[in-house]
Amino acid sequence: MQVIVNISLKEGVLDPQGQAIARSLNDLGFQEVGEIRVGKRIVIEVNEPNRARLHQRVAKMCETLLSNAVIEDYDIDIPDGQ
Amino acid sequence: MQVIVNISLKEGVLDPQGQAIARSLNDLGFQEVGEIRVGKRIVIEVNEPNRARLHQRVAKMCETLLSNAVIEDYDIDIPDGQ
Amino acid sequence: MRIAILIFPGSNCDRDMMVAIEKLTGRRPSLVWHKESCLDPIDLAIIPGGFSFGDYLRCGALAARSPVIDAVLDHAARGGAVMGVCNGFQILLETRLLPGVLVKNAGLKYICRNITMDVCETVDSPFTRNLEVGARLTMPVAHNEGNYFAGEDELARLNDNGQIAFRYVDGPAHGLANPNGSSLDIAGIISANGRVMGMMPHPERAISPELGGSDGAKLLQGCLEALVS
Amino acid sequence: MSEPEMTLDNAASMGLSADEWKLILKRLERTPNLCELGIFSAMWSEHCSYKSSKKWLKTLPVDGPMVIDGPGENAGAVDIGDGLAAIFKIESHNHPSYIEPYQGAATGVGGILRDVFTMGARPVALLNALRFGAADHEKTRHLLGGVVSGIGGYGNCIGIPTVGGEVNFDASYNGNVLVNAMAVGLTHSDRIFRSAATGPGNPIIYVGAKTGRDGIHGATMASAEFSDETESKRPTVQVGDPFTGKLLMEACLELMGSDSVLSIQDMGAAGLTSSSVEMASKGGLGMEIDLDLVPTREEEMSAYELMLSESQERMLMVIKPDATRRAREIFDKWNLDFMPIGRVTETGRLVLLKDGATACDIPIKPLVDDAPEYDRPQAKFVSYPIVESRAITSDAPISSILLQLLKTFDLASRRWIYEQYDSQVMADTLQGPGGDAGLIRVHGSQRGLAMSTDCTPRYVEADPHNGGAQAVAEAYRNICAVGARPLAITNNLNFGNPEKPEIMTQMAQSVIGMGEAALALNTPVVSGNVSLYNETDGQAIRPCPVVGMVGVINDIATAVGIAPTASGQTLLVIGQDEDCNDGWLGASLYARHIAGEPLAAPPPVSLEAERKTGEFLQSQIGAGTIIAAHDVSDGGLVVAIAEMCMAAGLGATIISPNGGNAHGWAFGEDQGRYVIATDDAGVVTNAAKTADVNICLLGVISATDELKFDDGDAISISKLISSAEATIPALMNG
Ligand SMILES: Nc1ncnc2c1ncn2[C@@H]1O[C@H](COP(=O)(O)OP(=O)(O)O)[C@@H](O)[C@H]1O
Ligand SMILES: [Mg+2]
Repeated sequence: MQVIVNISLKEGVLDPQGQAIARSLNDLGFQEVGEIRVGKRIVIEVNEPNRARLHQRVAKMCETLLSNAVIEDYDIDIPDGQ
Repeated sequence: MQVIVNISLKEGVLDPQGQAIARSLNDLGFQEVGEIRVGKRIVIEVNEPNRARLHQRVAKMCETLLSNAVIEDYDIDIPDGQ
Repeated sequence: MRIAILIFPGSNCDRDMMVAIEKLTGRRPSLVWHKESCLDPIDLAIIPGGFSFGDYLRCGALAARSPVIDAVLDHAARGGAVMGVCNGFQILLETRLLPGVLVKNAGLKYICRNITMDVCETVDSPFTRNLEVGARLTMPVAHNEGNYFAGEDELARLNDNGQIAFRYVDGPAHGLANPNGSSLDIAGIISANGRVMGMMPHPERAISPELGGSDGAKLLQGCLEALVS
Repeated sequence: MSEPEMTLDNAASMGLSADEWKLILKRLERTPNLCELGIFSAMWSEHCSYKSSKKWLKTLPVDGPMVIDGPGENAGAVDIGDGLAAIFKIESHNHPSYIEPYQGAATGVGGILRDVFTMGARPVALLNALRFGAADHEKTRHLLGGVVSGIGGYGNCIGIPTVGGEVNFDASYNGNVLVNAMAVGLTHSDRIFRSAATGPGNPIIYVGAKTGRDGIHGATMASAEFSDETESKRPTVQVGDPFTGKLLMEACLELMGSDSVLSIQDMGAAGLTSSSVEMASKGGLGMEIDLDLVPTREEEMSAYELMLSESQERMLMVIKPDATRRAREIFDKWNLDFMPIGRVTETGRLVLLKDGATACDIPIKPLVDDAPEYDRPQAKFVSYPIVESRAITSDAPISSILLQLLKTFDLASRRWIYEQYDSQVMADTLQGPGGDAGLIRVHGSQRGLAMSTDCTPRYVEADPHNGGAQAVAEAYRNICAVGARPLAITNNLNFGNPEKPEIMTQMAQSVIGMGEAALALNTPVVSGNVSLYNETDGQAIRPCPVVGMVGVINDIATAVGIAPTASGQTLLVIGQDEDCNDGWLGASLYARHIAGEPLAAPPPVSLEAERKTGEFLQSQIGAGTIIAAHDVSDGGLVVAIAEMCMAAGLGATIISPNGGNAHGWAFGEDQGRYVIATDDAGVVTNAAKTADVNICLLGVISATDELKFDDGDAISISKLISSAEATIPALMNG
């Protein structure tokens, strides 16, 4: 099964990368661009047929390794029809 | 409007970071984990009410700056109901 | 010899490059701020190392879209010579003046150490003309993203056309020769017409024996002499 | 919306005691509001007020002919000749680094760099001192990896070389890592900027990044003990932005070159609070600030939040009224916020406006002058016993012990760490990490600056007084070993909870020892930092008063490294007498790894001998008789010899001592010694005799791959190298 984990900076945490990209887009003439936040999108192949258990295991991966709870949030997306 | 741009590595392009994460997860006892690919998830506030034009402008941003066509693909997601 | 060094807000090897060029030529190169949109007539444009715009998004990506780069593209289109070192190499790839990309080091870590590289046989180019093929040069690398990547076909083309200028060889006792996992051990490449060169190692940091050796001076001197003659 | 009236409970939750609360009521003659209480709590926190350490810090020697600015300014300043000043300071970021190692370490580097360029100096070098838990502790790998890449992430991007540092691993740091960062800068001695506000009516300018809700109450967090709860409380940590840091550095230095700045202060711990209060109090003036003008990146920030935010990359300045336009242009060029937010007043009060009303109106003097100062009780210290080396040693061959020691985390190669730091940017690095002191050229001259950070916590624990002195002596030796003249020090006092008498003893006694050594070695203390409450669940760290020392060398051409250059060069040890055949193993690494670390007194330090030996070495290096030098520290004589051979890729033949205790001789950590390589053994030996400095022949460098003792015991240098190089990578990649 393929699982997608989105890691994003918690609200209020400074995102210097997002700021720099937004400024650059503005400079390039994309005046309509406001705030930008950059996160990670991790696509994981997981061999676990049981969806409930799959979700639970991936959540564990997020807490142990994939995200840093001090500054990041994660969300898990298990596309249907796999 | 909020637009989400997902940038992922093209197939065939090596992803050392994804490999390293997969290895760490395996070491941590997540044996069910197979391949991992890491991409970027960019959330952009754009001031453009017209959805068609919005899509077109964001595509332009991707081509000009946000993605590098040599190794990356992008996809644009404009959540409904905004 | 008219040389311009481009400066982005996060450049941090601009002074080092200026000092090296001044030491070798006796003349101070002109320094050009990234917001300038044209260049005075020059023989060589140098894009120095650093973190041009914080290296956010992709190294060199934001810099490659700044006004001064348009001027560099014009200069290159007229056959002008361009050299990019480290972040400058990354920027040149983002402008597509050179093919391929530089991705994260295979070890996923920043690496600062002395490397040894061989001068390769290339198309005629001021950047290699005065260097002996097979000469070994030692100088530092210092980067996070120096892992050169291109498709198989592109790599074959670079190799067959003589566009690979420098290759990592002969590692130190405690590490591999290739510090970053670069395809074909590539440390630097040149354009098909020989006029644009990008390299990861820092010649400007090796211009005197007490400071990291003088192979960098040898390399730069060779280029500068080829460009005037 | 009216806010609830503040009570003792509120004060207590901000870390203030009942007495401190009472004093606030008395000084204000009313109850403070939330913002005012927050300001008092931050200013009176351990971190800002030094309330437990001040009494002891006052005992340190801070004067000397070379001192331009001692403690009190953002960083210390010393005269290095040619009209130039070296400006330096060390600072801790321990707690944030434990919570978020990458950002904690990165913002530690950013913070110390701001302290240096606030004084008008361009930073030219970075160092660090790190302590992690036991290598096999579950968190160590994550913390080490994150801290190292955070240090590199900031320093590499901003473009300042990291040229040295030190790292230890010990179980006492399992729940409390130490991350101390030091920065060194250079400027003209007549162009130093200070923080005292001047000229009532002058504009107060906010520059740099926007303010968010980052790290609110970081200063109080840094002043509180950790517990399991802290980890789940997860305070917002600051996120660093080295790119903005670079812009701010360039913009400030450019502005300072234009005769516009009257006073300037970075916003570090307790952000706008401590910067405004310090500037006003030093100038004996007041300040009026309109908080609605502060550039923010988050909505609806309260006065309390604005005053206590620790968002990074911000500065406060007082500039000449007619310089505003020029200053704004410079900050526009660097894409940074530039905002006049208030003015200097004569009232002596800090007045803050928010939403058109007065959010705070308090006298500044008590915030600083009445900050509590405690003479906390000490416990009577029972020194660890002196243990004879005979009681510790085994009869294994020296070579096998050497191999075993070089593989330990205490002695293994630090390459995995320091190769992640750009040690050469600015193109003035003569010696980066891997030698004794880092050495950089003063740009455009023949002069060099040498620098080192040092502390041996196990010595400090066994004997705080001696351990404090030893930290200075070891730093001194590292500077002398490259041929430089030690000038002055900065220090970072890392201890547990000072409310415990035994911790107070560690701090007080080690500061006394440090002061004695600084005085004897003529290296006054010009800046420093204190980090207390380094405890987790009541378990204190091993005491770690880190010394950062800076020295100067007049001609860099004379400097030496640790690597001999050719076979046939003679190895001598300076500071050791000819018939030495034993050594001090108490509290040594040998005792730790081979003998189970018995409680034992550390080797004594003779300051007089240190100075004589150090000066002798400097003069010989200056005279060109010495090819390589290395101080003898952790692991003792044979480890020092092996490190020199490994650096050179050459072997050596060593004369074994007669009788005595071979392991004591080989691995004893007796102080005040250097191993040198020379082609002029006779000249150096005679000079030593004349100078009344002990010297002893050790052997000769050989073109083999073997470190050989003349009793036949031998080991391959390449094997030592591969073993010492493997330890940290094996942990990190394993
Ligand atoms: N955390 C670190 N950062 C940078 N350099 C380091 C670090 N730890 C150790 N080093 C470098 O490794 C070398 C050996 O360190 P150490 O054994 O502590 O030296 P010494 O005993 O002379 O103080 C020194 O050059 C030191 O600068
Ligand atoms: Mg040393």
